[in-house]
Amino acid sequence: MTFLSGSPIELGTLLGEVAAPGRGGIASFVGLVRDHHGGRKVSALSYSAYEPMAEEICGQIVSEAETRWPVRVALRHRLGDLAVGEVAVAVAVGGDHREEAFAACRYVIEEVKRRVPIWKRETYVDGTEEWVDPANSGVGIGEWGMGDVR
Amino acid sequence: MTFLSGSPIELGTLLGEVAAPGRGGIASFVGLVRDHHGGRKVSALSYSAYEPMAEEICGQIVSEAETRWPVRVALRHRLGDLAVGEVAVAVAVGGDHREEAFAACRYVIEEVKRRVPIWKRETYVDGTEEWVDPANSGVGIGEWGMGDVR
Amino acid sequence: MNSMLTVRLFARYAELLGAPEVRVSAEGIATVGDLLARLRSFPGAGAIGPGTLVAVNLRQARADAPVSPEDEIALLPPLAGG
Amino acid sequence: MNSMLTVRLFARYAELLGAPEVRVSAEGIATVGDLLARLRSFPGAGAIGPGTLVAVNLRQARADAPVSPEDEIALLPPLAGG
Repeated sequence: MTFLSGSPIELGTLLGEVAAPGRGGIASFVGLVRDHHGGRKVSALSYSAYEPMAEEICGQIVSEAETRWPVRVALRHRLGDLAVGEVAVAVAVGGDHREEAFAACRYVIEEVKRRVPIWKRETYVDGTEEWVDPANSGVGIGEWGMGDVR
Repeated sequence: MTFLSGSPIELGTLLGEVAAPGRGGIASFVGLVRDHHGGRKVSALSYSAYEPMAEEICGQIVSEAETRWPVRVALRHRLGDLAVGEVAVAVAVGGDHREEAFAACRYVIEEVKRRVPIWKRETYVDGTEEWVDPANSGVGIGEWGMGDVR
Repeated sequence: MNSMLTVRLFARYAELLGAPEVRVSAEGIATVGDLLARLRSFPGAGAIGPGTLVAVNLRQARADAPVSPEDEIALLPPLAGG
Repeated sequence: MNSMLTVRLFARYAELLGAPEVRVSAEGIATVGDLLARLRSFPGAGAIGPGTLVAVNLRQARADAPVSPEDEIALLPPLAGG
């Protein structure tokens, strides 16, 4: 697996992948497991994926960003059981100009959330569990599929 | 010194300062010493500062970002002699929403470059040295002083 | 010969249908839309709503995209990565 | 009594004027603009251009801001942090 990871993600590893003597800056983003969601207290969560497709789509998103901007992108998404505070997803983008690095970093994280087949099951402190549907959290996936369709 | 650092900057330290169980994401930026500038090959550089004022302005910028967005900001700028590839400046912004974290991160790095009294002396591979003037690099500081003036 | 389509299921849908994949007769199913209509008639599959995504050979497919027994087909609940 | 203003110098300006600070008679100097005009008359100070920044008590000051011997005054070349 290139983009999916069953073990903890270290942002430092991604920084090393995109740093180079000619690149002046690295913009990065890490998404962390929060202790609350939709007003409920979260104790843990588990990510699962349609792995071959998730790898494929992650690769496409990275290629799109590296084509659109003169940058180098590293991306990792965690799978399996995560505790509150752990890194769920990390993106690092190295470039010569910070504007481009920031723009590409934003693009990658937005597209990952929109297009990569990954699901999240949350466990709450009261012991209940639930599959998370971003549409029910006001995030919306209405526009999914306007881009990369068959 | 809070924001200025005479020793190498570790982004991981800054991430730790802004992470919290309630914050869903951390946007960050690291500026690295490049091996070239204005068409010349850089071998090393040295940062110096008007230290009390630089600390003061860094503190103001962090406060401004934390007032404007619901985020927590960590900021560090290196002083002294740096080799190519070393971290010159690092910003980490933890927030509940990634839009706000990215916006605040951009704000802080732009304002640091615009307002903090720090200077850079570059050494080139041919042995010459020069104070860097961003105005001569097409970056411009024309608008400096429109904000925080006495 | 009664050829079959194999449909992989994930997350909530695997739970709803009680299996990681289902096999469906290919008879009368030419497109993704036909397949979705058939799957919605299964017990427990009422929750396969209009927001459901179908992937054919690792790419998202529209309702009018063709499907055949050779394709790798997957039914994807609303995504929640990141 | 001939009171003096102390002006801290940094980076290129410290090099140009050959010292980390200079002392200037306060006579005839009421504002930052007056001070800049006086400093530009010093040997080697021709490069103190229109983009020069002056800080008074750790804050950037406009040309019409007052200066007095009690103030911490600094002459800042174009900034190059980050």
